[in-house]
Amino acid sequence: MSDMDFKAIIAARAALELQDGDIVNLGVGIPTLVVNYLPEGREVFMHTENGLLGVGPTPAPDHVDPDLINASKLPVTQTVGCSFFASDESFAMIRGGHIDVTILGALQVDTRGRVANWSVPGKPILGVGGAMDLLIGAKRVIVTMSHTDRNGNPKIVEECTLPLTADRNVNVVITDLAVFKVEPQGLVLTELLSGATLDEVTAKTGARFDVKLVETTTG
Amino acid sequence: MSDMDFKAIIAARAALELQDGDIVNLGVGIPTLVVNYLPEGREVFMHTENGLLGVGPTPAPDHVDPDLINASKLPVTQTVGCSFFASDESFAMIRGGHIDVTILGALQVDTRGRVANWSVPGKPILGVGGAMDLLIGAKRVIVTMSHTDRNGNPKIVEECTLPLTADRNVNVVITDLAVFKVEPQGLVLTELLSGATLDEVTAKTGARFDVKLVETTTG
Amino acid sequence: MRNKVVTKEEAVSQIRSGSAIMVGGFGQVGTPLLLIDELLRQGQRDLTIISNNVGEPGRGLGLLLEHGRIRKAIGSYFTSNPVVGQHYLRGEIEVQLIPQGSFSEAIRAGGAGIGGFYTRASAGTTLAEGKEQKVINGQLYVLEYPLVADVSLIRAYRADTLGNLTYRKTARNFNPVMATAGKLVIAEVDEVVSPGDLDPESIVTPHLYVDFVVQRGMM
Amino acid sequence: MRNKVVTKEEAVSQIRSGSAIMVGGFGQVGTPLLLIDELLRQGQRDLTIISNNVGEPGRGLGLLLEHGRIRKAIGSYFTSNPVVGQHYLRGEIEVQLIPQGSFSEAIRAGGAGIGGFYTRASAGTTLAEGKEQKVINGQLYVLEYPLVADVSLIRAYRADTLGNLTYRKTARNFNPVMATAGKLVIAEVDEVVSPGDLDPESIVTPHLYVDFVVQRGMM
Repeated sequence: MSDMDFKAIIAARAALELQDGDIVNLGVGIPTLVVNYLPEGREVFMHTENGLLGVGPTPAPDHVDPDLINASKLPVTQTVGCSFFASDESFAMIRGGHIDVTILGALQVDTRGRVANWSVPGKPILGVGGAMDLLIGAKRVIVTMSHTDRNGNPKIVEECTLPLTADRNVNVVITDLAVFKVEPQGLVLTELLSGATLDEVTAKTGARFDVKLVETTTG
Repeated sequence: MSDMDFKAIIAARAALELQDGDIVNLGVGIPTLVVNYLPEGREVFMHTENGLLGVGPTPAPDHVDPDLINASKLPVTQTVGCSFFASDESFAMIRGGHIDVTILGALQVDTRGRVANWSVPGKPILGVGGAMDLLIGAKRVIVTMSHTDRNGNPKIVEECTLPLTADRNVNVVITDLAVFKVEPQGLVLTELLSGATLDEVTAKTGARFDVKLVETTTG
Repeated sequence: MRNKVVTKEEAVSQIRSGSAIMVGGFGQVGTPLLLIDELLRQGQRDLTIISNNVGEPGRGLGLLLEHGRIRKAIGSYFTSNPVVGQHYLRGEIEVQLIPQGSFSEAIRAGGAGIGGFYTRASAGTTLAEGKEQKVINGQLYVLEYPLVADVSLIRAYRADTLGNLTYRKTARNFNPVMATAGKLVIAEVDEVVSPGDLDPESIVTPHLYVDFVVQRGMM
Repeated sequence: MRNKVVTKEEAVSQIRSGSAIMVGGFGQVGTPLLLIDELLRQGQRDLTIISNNVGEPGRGLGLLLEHGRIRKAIGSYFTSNPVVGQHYLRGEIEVQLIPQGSFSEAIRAGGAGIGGFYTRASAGTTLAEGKEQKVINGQLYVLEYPLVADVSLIRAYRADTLGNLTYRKTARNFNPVMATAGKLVIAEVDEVVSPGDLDPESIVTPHLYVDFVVQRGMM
């Protein structure tokens, strides 16, 4: 499976989590691809923490406005009915619970559904960005990530070895192999993606999880 | 001396405290009269806590805009270069030290220059408004009030019997009889107004004060 | 595209007895009088009203008070309606008084996910009694907690059908900040326009804060 | 009428070595590049920079960094400029990292006279170590203190000669809030207009926050 394939699978599945009318904040990486997989007719409103509600698709190269970027610092467009605001107001929206869903990448997820995604081992900590605010503020948090790291090691682990981003658990974890819902008791495997088997997912997951498989919707 | 006269004397003297370019917030009562006595050519910007920087004079009755009032809930106009903002932003300006001068009325002033102006004895406390925020936030606070109450009792007292509005002292106290600057050691009488004598002011003042008279500029 | 415009009957029917309701306006300027009248008509009672003032005798929130619908009022200046004092002295209404700047900031905190904030306003005064105080950089601060509501009734000028809002002059006052702090937000507006008709740079309340829009002058 | 428009040389000459300087912008969007270049030219050093990012290699604040002018950086995301990491590892720059929402809120607090505020962001994480934490309504919050600066360098779109400002699209970001928290505020703008030319309902930064306006493209 190519790198693009696995990202597409994750993004397509994540798109199904978005409900009509949702206010959505997308993190860097795979999350930015989610907009490409929205079901026909589903209207969601994209928020970016640098101050825009109503982020539109990537512009053609000759239509780039240098003053119009998303939180990944990539050029975007604005939708009809959008609004601009300052960073402090944007984070007031985030912390205040006005964002319905945020989709974020992660380096590790623990058995309780808590994530580590801001600090890389062995490197000085020089960036945190808005991840901590999004994690504590968004009504629902969806994590999208590859099931294992580039060395094949599980990213879903009993306890994160990297520092946690928040003490709050996320709601859904979507990888190229599986979907986990986070219930009060911890991770629950609900779907297998990409033709993965339960044995394969179990082997590649470093944390306990319950299994309550429902019908797979993609992959 | 008529009621109007004494108010005019106080307002005229208070107007001299305003410097060119000052951002000024005027409280209810005598302070609202200060604008009528600004020296020719002195440009000040009037702020009102209900959300306008650039309050203009009272409109003619047939030019009243029902959506345009000051903090005393009286109709006003807007000046060229004004801006509107919400109450939380307006008080951010006040608390944050962005108002150069506020002119407020008071019920009592103590020997250290602290004021009581929000709670009337024997009545339930049902209003505080923005006085506490203005007192702690404005760079300079000027108090304008009659020298004595309607029974002839001093309003400048050793210790306020009414609850204080803030633990901060004000900068200048202007009455119909005198001007006091508030120095670290306490009240300093700097001017006599309305032809008052030092003996008269001493008799009508209930607090210790130093005397460093300068040339009287009005009255 | 979603359309948040509904009738006043429909919007107000979402409010239950016993609710905490924020109501915008300074005096009667920027007060959602249509929504208040409908609330009076529908009969919800046992309300906690969070509003700077409680209307005037026979008008706005004053009507709700006179009909015994208000159990508690939280705000900064109730003195302007003498009926509040009468009800208070008869023990028919509970009153919580906060300096106007702390009041608007507490509402902002409620909408912005701030757990509490320190302000100099009221520090060292009787109004701060029973509140946590803290010395920061040698100055005394009071800890104020956020205000939130079940419902916010606000008054705006223009809305688009998505729920983006603009305001008019000093009718803005507490409305934008209250729009951030209610679980359900109903905006009474003069005019409804299409998405795109409001300048994205000039929208004061982005649509994510607003649940229903009620147009004045519509049946 | 007062006119705050000056040359970049005049404005930047007010800045002393050793100053704490807030600099607007997210990435390079909304960054006052002209003012930064002039600061580089004039040679002020030993600066504390309060900015979300520290530019890019060879551009914006990155230039100041490479020339050894920055002693300390306070912000949320320095990872985008690898030069920050090099200087940090060589001990040439001190770094203080804050979640982006807490960063923008701390600046707002600085401008709004708030002594400190509680946020859930970073609570229970390693980034909160050494900070005061408090349980409010059963949830863990971190106490963050305000950020203020000697100077704020901001980038706006239009200014009038009084200093009222508007912004353009996502170039707004941290600029309006930083305009509230600097003792001296210098705005770099595309266009200067007369008072009254900006809609009073759409002014984002009222003139009381602004000391100098520098127009791009002027000598």
